[in-house]
Amino acid sequence: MGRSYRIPLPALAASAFVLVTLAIAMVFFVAPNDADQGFSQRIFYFHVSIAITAYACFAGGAWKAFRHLTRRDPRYDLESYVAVHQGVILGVLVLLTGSIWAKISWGHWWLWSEDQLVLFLVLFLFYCAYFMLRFSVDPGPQRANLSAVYALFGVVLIPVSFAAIRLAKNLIHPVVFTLQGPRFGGWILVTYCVAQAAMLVLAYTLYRVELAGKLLDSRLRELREVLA
Amino acid sequence: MTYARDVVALARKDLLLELRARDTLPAMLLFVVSTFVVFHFAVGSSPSRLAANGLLWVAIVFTALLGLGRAFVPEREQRTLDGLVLAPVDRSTIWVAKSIAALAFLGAAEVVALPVYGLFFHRLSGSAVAGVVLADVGICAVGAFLGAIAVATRARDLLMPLLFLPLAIPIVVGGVGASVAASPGRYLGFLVLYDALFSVVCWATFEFVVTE
Amino acid sequence: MTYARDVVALARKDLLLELRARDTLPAMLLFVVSTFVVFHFAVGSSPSRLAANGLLWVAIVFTALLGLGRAFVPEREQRTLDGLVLAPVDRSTIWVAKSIAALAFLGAAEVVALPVYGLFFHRLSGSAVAGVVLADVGICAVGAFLGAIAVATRARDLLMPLLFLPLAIPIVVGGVGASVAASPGRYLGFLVLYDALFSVVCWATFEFVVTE
Amino acid sequence: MLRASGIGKRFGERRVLRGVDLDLARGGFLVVTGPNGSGKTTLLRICAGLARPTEGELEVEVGRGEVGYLGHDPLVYRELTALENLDLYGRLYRVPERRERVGMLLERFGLWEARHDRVGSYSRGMTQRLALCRVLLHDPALLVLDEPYTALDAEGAVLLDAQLEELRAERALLVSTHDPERVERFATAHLGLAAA
Amino acid sequence: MLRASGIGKRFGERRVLRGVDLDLARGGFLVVTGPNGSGKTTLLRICAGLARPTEGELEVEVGRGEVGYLGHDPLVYRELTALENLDLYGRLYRVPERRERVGMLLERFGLWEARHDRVGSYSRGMTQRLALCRVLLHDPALLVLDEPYTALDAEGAVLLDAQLEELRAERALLVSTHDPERVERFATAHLGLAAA
Ligand code: HEM
Ligand SMILES: Nc1ncnc2c1ncn2[C@@H]1O[C@H](COP(=O)(O)OP(=O)(O)OP(=O)(O)O)[C@@H](O)[C@H]1O
Ligand SMILES: Nc1ncnc2c1ncn2[C@@H]1O[C@H](COP(=O)(O)OP(=O)(O)OP(=O)(O)O)[C@@H](O)[C@H]1O
Ligand SMILES: [Mg+2]
Ligand SMILES: [Mg+2]
Repeated sequence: MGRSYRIPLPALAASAFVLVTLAIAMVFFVAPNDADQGFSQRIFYFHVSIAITAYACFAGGAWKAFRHLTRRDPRYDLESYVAVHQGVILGVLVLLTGSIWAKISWGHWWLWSEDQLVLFLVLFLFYCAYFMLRFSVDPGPQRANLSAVYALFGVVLIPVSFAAIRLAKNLIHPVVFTLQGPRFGGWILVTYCVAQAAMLVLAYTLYRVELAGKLLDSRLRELREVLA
Repeated sequence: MTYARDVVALARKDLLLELRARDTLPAMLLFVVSTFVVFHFAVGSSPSRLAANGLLWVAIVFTALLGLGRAFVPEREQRTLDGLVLAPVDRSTIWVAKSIAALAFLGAAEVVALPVYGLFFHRLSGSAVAGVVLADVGICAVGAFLGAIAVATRARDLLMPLLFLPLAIPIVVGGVGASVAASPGRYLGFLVLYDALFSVVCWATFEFVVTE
Repeated sequence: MTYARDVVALARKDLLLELRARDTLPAMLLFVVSTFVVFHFAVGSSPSRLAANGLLWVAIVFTALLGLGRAFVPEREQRTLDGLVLAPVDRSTIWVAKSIAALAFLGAAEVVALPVYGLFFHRLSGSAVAGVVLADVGICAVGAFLGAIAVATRARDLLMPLLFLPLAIPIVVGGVGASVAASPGRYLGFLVLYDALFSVVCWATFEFVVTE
Repeated sequence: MLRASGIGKRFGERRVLRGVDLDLARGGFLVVTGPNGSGKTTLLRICAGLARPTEGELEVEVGRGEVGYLGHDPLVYRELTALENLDLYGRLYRVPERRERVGMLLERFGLWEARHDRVGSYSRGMTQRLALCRVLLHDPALLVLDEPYTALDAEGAVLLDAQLEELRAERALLVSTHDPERVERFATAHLGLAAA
Repeated sequence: MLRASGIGKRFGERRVLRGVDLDLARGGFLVVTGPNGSGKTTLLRICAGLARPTEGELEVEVGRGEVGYLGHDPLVYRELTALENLDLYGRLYRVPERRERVGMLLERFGLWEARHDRVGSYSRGMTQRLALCRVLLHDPALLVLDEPYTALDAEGAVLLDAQLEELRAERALLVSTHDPERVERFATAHLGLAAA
């Protein structure tokens, strides 16, 4: 079942470590201070890259869910679950970093008037419901199917929610990636790219670690059963 | 054609069941009416147009939710889902039929509720009504699907709102827009898109909800 | 004393059934937050004090209906009401226990919801909270009674839909009054009266609901 | 213990039982037979106090807490475990040594290993065994058993035989069945109901 | 018609079936026996396509519409009448001469008089008869019957015997039971499951 093109875990862990160190170094020593937000703006590099990584996790979870539905292999169910799990953890971090930043630059921990923020909260709630769903079904093929289907709904909901927000059009939340391309350049962009890469690799590493642990668990269980 | 005939057979059964047991519609009616009474009492007869409209959408979403949570209860109580799943029909017909039945109940509740709303608050524009109709379709399509999911879990009724509400937010945004915006066209278009998109997803994946 | 012990045994069972899902409390929290998010998208971020109050009551009524709708579901699905009726306990304990369980469910939701409400909208006055508590008692007492009627098949067809509306609306009106009126005393008094009256009626007649 | 005369029951227009007489004393074992839909369950529910006859007199000499009724439905909660179900009934019936008795019955009917499983995951025979535990839990003086052998395997049937053997001397039993041979050796009286 | 090799099923941690092989051809009649909780129902649900084995291969040669499954639950709606239930299934299975066939089956199983009654008011045996009607309605090629004699009176059992006699030549049957003698004369093969 093991797929040979997988990057070995130690190499992955090493590159994650290097990238994260590099990103932290660049955020604090290379990136320039923001003109009107000062030092605190540096949280941006984490905030945004974590948010994008969270979306990547949700998308990955949905992709694995799709594979599960076409192949009906419990392994994909596990992978999908682990990916969504990572996404939710990162989602908490987005809410936290965003709140800290909001407190510093707007003076409030949370603004209901920001549909963009509320939208993220909605998606976060959606994936919390995913967990509730999983926990209230006995393990087995049915649980795998229900989770997979709901994870698929997630990737449809994300763009639909974005469209809804664009419609409602109430955007003080900074929009960096506009149709005209990124609004910033130079070291900011480079630092951001490194931070983003670091987050993605770190998340993938953690995903692989958790997966390996879970697989080990189920192998042990099988082994115990064979022995019994 | 046989697809349509299967859907009709199943939807007929759902309507018959409600006619016999009368579980769903009374609860929905009670809720809508008390929502309006509460609001009428709380804010008097002339709340801002915006607030009143928002209330209408809250009422619609939660009324639907109340009904949708019970959509698959007969199948669960008598475990007849097995019987339907065994039949040589496309499994998605089960979802289509449930959505239609749910739409019928929600429609019935709204036939009462919308005039009452007009009476208590203010008349609804044509585009608002169009928004309600389009929203109903999306709500019932997604809701019936999630009802099938929720009923297979241990937490059931408790889970249903959690599964449903995040997915209902775009509908609320579109519906509110359609009823208050100056140019409702965009919002109605958005609702059509929502309905189409989620109906396709539900239709394509329902099979997995009811089979192992 | 044995009466109290029987009630405890039965209520324990109802709570166990409730908690079988394990994560009831986090689910409540999610539910409450989801509800507020829907409100946010429906009425905007800063509704008037009165409108916010109205929304609170809409949420309470919805949660109560949700909880009460499921109150007798286990008894109905597994027809275990027969088992309880056969036991040598005063039959009214069944109603008392169900009311308590429903109250616990609703109370748990409110323990989460009221502070969150205070956080998002504005603080609730003491009399508003008193109104909520008194309304809860009435809603659960009457709701559990009507739920039992719905399960005991004979009366099912007509009574339920007919009774529920007229019985529930006064509580809601009283509760809303207690939270928005200038002098809430009258409303609170009304709620106390309502609770007392209907509790006595339910307590005295429950036996006839569950036995032939 | 139980005396009925001229009992009749109708559901709306439909008359299900007509003029049934029975007399069951301590040590009695009355077997009720009859084709499907002849009213066995209806009669047993009346005797157990779950339904009321529309005609005739019924006299039950024992209190509500001393009747044990096994019906077609197991009367247990599917979402609870066997232990939780029996514990609930033990409390309601104020069974002395409740926990010990629950353990003893679970063991006797072969459910001890499964005591912490949701009843909803039980097989049909296991559910029937649990229902039997529920009936015997409070050591009732009058047992009303509606087709008690249903769903039991050979071993379970032998277990039930042993139970009935043990009970019949000191209790009164009212048992319906489609297989009267099975309980022939216990029976002290027969009642055959005619098709409606 | 039906071929299975090395079938296993587990529910979470609990393993219920292990390495079950079976081979059932047209004209075959396989009797499955085993104590309560040994996995008969689980196996039959897998063969009927209601559950998926966690291990092993299953090959069913007939389409979904040609399988008839009788489970522990009757799979009919309690709030509908017998007629409405059978009519629904008749439509879903696209039974030719649906109304006539429904009438014929109701009459054959002695439910004609009760056809307009809510199934919820039926006696247990009548519900089982209705479930049998449901299974036979579309004249399936593969019949999977889980304890089909349950709740039937003597006359009902004879009716079912006659049905099985009639069916076995041209169909394949998979029948679980706790009373293998009853179906001994039809059986072409046996499968005994061991207690879990
Ligand atoms: C609790 C509060 C916040 C939450 C939940 C939040 C959430 C998010 C999310 C999910 C994204 C990525 C999705 C996207 O590209 O739109 C994002 C991007 C971003 N956030 Fe926040 N945010 C919060 C507060 C803030 C604050 C206070 C600021 C700055 C004043 C900020 C600045 C940005 C920027 C610049 C981006 C990149 C925008 C883009 O790529 O379009 N955020 N935020
Ligand atoms: N609640 C009810 N409403 C209407 N009719 C009923 C009701 N309960 C039972 N009946 C009818 O009463 C008759 C007798 O039912 P009962 O369950 O007593 O039969 P039974 O002898 O136990 O049959 P079985 O052997 O099938 O269990 C049946 O015709 C049934 O339809
Ligand atoms: N959904 C489930 N979850 C967990 N365990 C289950 C589930 N379904 C069945 N089991 C377990 O599988 C075992 C076999 O059950 P099954 O119903 O197949 O037995 P059976 O042979 O049909 O017994 P019976 O003769 O009592 O009908 C039982 O121990 C049961 O507890
Ligand atoms: Mg009977
Ligand atoms: Mg079985």
